[in-house]
Amino acid sequence: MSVTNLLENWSKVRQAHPVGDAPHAEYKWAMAIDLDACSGCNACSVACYAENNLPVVGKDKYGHGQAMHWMRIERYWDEDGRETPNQGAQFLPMMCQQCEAAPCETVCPVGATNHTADGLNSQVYNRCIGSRYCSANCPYKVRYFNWWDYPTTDNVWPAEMTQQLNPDVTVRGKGVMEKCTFCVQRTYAAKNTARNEGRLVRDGEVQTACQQACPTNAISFGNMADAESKVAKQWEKQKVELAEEEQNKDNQVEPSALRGYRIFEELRPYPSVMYLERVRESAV
Amino acid sequence: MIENGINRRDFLKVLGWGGATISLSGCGFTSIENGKETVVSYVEFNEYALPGIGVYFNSTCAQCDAGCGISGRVREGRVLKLEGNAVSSVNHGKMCGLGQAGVQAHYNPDRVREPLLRTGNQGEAITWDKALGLINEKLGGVKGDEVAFLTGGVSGHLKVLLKNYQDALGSKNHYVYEAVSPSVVRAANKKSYGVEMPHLRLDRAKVIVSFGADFLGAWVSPVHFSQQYAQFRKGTRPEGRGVLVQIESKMTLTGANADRWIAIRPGTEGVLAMGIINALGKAGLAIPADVAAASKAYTAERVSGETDVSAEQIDKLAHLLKTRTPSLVLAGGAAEGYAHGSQNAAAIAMLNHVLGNVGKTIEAPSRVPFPQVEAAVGNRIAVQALNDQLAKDKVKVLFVYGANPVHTAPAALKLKDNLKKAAFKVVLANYMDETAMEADLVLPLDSWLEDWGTSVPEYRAEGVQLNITQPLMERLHPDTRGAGDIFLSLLKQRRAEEYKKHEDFYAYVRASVLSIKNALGGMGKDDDLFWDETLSQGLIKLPGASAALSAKAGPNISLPASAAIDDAYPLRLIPYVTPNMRDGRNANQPWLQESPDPLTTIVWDSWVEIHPVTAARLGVEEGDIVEVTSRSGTIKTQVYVFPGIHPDAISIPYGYGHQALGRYAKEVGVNVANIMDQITDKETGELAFNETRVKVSKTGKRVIIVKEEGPAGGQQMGKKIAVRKSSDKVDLSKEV
Amino acid sequence: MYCHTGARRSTVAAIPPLQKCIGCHMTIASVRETPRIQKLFEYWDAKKPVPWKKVHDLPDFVRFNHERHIKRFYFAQGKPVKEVCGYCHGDIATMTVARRQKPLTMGWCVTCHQKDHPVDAVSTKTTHGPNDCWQCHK
Amino acid sequence: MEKDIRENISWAQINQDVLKSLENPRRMYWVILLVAVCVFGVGVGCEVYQYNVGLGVANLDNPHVWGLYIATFIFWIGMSHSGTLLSAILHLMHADWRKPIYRFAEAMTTFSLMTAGLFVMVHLGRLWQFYYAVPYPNDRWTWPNFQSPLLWDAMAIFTYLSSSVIFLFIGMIPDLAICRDHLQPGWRKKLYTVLALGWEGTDRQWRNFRVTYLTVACFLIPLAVSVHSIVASDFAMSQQPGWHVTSFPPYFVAGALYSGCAAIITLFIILRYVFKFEEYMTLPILKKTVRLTFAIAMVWTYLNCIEFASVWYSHDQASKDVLIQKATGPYAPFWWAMIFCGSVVPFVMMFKRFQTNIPVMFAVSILLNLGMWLERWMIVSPTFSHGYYPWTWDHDQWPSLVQWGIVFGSFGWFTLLFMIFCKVFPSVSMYEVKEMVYHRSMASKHDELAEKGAH
Repeated sequence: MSVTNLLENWSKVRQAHPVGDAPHAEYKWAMAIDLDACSGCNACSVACYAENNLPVVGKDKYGHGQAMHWMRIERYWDEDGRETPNQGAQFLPMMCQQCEAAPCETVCPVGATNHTADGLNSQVYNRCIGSRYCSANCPYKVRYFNWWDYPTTDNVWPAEMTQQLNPDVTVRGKGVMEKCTFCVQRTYAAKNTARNEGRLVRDGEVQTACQQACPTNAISFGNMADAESKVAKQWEKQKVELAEEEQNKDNQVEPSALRGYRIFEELRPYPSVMYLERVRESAV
Repeated sequence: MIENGINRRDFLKVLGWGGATISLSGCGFTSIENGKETVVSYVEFNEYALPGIGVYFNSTCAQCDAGCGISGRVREGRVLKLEGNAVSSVNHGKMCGLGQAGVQAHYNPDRVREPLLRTGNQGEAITWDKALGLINEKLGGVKGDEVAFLTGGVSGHLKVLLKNYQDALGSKNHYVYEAVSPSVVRAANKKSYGVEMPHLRLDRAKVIVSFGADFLGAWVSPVHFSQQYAQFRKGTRPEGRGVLVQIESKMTLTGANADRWIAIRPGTEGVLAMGIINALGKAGLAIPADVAAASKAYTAERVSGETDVSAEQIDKLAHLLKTRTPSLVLAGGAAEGYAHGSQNAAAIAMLNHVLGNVGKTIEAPSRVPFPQVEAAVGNRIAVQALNDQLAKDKVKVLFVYGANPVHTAPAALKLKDNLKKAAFKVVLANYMDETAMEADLVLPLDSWLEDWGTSVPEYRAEGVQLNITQPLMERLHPDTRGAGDIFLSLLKQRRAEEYKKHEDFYAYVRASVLSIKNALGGMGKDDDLFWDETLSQGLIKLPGASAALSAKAGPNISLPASAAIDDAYPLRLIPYVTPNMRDGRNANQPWLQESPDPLTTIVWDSWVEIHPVTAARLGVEEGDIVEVTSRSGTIKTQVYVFPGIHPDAISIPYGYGHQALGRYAKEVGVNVANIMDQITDKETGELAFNETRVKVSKTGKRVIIVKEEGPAGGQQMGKKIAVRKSSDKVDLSKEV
Repeated sequence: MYCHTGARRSTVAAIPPLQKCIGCHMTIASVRETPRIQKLFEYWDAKKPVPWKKVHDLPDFVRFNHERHIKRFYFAQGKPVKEVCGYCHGDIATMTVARRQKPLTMGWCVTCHQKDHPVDAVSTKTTHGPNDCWQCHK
Repeated sequence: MEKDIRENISWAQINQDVLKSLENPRRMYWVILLVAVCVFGVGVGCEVYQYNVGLGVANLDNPHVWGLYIATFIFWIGMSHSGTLLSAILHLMHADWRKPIYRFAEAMTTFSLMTAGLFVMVHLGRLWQFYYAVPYPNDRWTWPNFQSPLLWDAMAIFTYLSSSVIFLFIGMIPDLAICRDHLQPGWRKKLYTVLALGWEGTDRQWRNFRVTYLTVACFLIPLAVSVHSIVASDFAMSQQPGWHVTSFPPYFVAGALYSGCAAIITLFIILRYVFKFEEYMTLPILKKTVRLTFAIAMVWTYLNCIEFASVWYSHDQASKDVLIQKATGPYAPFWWAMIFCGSVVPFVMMFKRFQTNIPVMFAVSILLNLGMWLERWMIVSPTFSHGYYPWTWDHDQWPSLVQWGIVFGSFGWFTLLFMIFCKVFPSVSMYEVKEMVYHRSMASKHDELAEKGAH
């Protein structure tokens, strides 16, 4: 019955923007995170727990590396052998980079993770059979697997706690993979309202939970397809090209005075998150 | 958009738990089953709620006392998530993790659900009438000054009501207790600026030198300061990117974000401040003669000897401060927590005067037009005073609200025992916390997402604002009540006539706000309209003239010579107030337990931070369980070897180690208050947080620390992950 | 659409408040005394919400957006309500007790999302529903 | 050199000996069977527990998401190759010494494939949704992702399994006929009657039989190679350091043949004893097998070096780190154990005196298998605990007892199937042994004639 469907839609399922032939039509969600503003306060992470029904796994399971934080704050020290860290620490919020050519997508045996038309890396919980190949192939290790049955046997949301669960986000049972979605439920709602008014989503109209919480506005999120959006401007100003695996500015003789970079660009996943290098005063 | 409380309560009617309970079956079944699940609908019309669409209501966060405005997403009558209220001048729509976890205070499974009366060791559930009657009866024949009130920081109309009730009882003993309040700095500020809490302009400063003020983490109003900090860091602002220098013995979150973090020997902050003044003088900055005289003794050699900060570092600092003005110098917890804390703070304040920051980056706060609603700020001396009274058997009836001294006050006070001397203890509580466990009568409170109220934050961000607290959802448990309602009904026992016109606290608040409508800028507005606007805003901005700063620098500063090494207890204990736990009142919110401490990335436990050098000397490694012993006691916890601390000091996070409170907090970590010595600041009599001296000994046990950081630690292993540039190699001017 | 006002404004059509049911049934004498309606009034008198059985129930990881479909087929293409709603819900009007007439399975949804529909009544432009998983899976 | 087999065994004798194995093996047989059942029981218990509670009980974590299951899966796939090697490849090469032992080797292929298949299931987080991975027209209009090596895997294994079953069956037909004719009436006789497909041994039947057998054999060889290359591509096609190695497919195939042959030696020795096959599974044949194994061992060692070298001289620092960590990190003991068992132990097989020394060879073959199992583990785990992203390098996750239990149980399952097979079907191919004897006798006769002619 549907072999035709398969053949027709294969390209749709397996599109890899922008390296593939399919360009972004209306939306391309992307982020820019300013590490100089980020204070590592963890507000984004907690906000994510609140928005996306993330389970609290408790001490033992956390110790076993089974924590489910879609957004994790990493803390790095200088590695130049100074005896006290007199330049402070270095914080980095890491979540799914929504790669354009995502290593996780191609390997999923059931196609539970795909590329959406607006450039997100979708994860369909009910399609997932838990082979965990996606996580195995993710360079950033930002995919989190439900090792236990958190909602039921683990009773992560006892008594009234269930009432806090966000109805727009599925509560994941055991055995499925999950990860940051760029708060797809929010973009979905925003696109819905926009369509009612026969327009595209305006810049700043939709915020991800982490972005909305961030006390230092370190995170900006928006539609790259809209050249006027803040994110698009930031990427443009920082001379970071979404479709490049090596940025032009990095090939210059003298090092670039711009701060924008993407993590593991050289592996060619074409991540949709640009980080801005942290700055440290040279005068003190 | 909202008519009045009565309708609102209806409106808040929860539309079927359906959504949540069903979604628990999240993944797995794919079939479509007829009539397996049920759905309920509102009984009566309400034009506001449209199932499937979230509505936002504004209120005020009560997770800490900063008073951020929140905007809660309500769907099908359930509050799902809190966002910042963009209108609020405190947080401008932003929020911290602590605030985010507020919903878990509301939905917490361990809340007290009905009034409990102590019978033996059990709490027996009783009705409200019985409970209130009992209080009335116990108060009979008790003199006014035998009744005492211990509360956390209170403000707004609750404070008014409380005051009236105290008057009605003829009690003068209102102890306002905040375990982690910056009370010494308040006093010092009062002296040198004429106000306790000046309005700080981090966003205007070119350089911020902070003596252990963790303004990004847990100090005064973190979300507000974080936003100013974001401005301060912007290369595009006229002053250019600001420089942050953090001087402290234990690295705080703010320290971790500093351009230069300076590890100073504990307690010598004042000395360094004087040293910098001296250096500034040498660098050719005009300094008032008396100040110059006072600072003359603090030569680079002496200072660097005492403080452990290199001479050229001091010069660099002086040079920076001299060349880049305006700057801002802050005195925080680390500086004030000593027997000579006031002196430290004064010295630091003097630095501001010398640099001429007063009036530039240190502004006068606006005055609150209605002093009766102004925040009654807490301090630590309160609990000491109360403790003395209790010890002297001066207290017969004790009311406790919004404070948990049994957990937060140093065990050295023996407060727990002294409490037993009070005949009748009433505790208004959300959880059965340590203090509630001692109570004779426990009155269950509404969560702050169910309650009415007003408040005025102590730190006035931009002008004064009267924050409104309003229910975002109908009561979870029918038998809880708001603190306001309780005190109102208690007042009615005394002054029935005066208060019978107020049906409940909501009515009281509404009436009192409307009574000053004109002063609140509601001139000529219809009452209901004005009230609805107020509610939908979630706050009222008050017109307030700003107080005056008295710019006088008191040069008479007596800093002790650096304390002699104590051989029995060689190390300094620095209790660390973490951004998540603060004084530990929110410890039962699992999100906070599971969100790692930013610096150590440890979860679900407390730890002791030890500098690698010290650790090597003691022969301990990460994960060793050690005994930390002070003159007041001993606790056991796990070692985390941490470079961001002065070798003379160790640090243990505050607010852990609950013995009650609930399933997520009980027995998690250890309570550092158990070993804090009761040493106080000489001037203010405040508990000196960092004075405790300790020794560390191995127990031989070792655990694997549960933390976010992996075995690679803070290493990037040569990978380009978190990258840093030096400011002279980057061009920030053109950024978006 | 008089009862399920959510349908055109929200993802969920929503069960009307009991008050609304009563509003009409007060006046419909013919069925006023039938046991079911009696029950309705019992709930109303007790001011208790009715635990309606979900007849058209999708799995919880699926999002069906009523608003979009109504907006398109009713408002844009001007199809009759009977048809627009009926396509998934069958001819409710003829049922005393609602029954599920359509399978409401994924395959069934997809059959439509494969088809080309005219965008609105006037234009000749056609397009079919989105094929992207996240349109329906959440 | 001494003979692979006596030329003067009478054909009746052969029938009798082999058929005896269906009747009364030594007591040891039952012991083994019992042990196997118990071990398998343990595995089943663990799996039931894991199925109900969730994969967490295996003590895997993020990002260390794969563990012993995948490793053991590869191990069993590897095992399956030797059967094909002996029956198909050597068949085409007319190496007739294989004749007495290829039957059980084939059986081994089939059963180890079945075991491997189980691990694919055990590994899944949501076993109950397994059918999502099966490409069949369904009402959801969805298909599996044909880009995923994991899917190729599933398909390859299934094809290989089905064809090797066919191969095994076809090869047995004449023997089944013999059983049919020689056994007393009973359920077995019925079974053989059905399976023998009315084999009469007519010329025509023999001709068709030969052709079919040859065809399937030819079909099977590329299949065997492809299967393990595809398993290899699970890793080689991924992006992870330590996996993304071009030489993996041949490396895996070599490893497969290696572990397969080792396993054959083990089983050879067991069967020889249990079913009293001393006459047929003779020491010279063992010697040949051992030599073959030694050759493959060397090939594997070579490919191992190739892999290290290609990593070492590549510019991929991450892969280098993984290699270094294998040799020095928490996995070092196992890694060196693998090197020892895989590349050092086989040198024992160089010495004539050991080549036919049953106890020694038994021990050696066990060690080789252990080494090969470790190899698979060392391919899977270290990459996870030392991947691209340092922050997520995990504390080396020691597999939980559940994980070990299931691995353990799989051996029980395999032995169970295998032992039952050997009891129900002739585990030595009678007709081929007869051919062998016949050819050998002809040959010797021919020599005599030649001598005569000289005079």
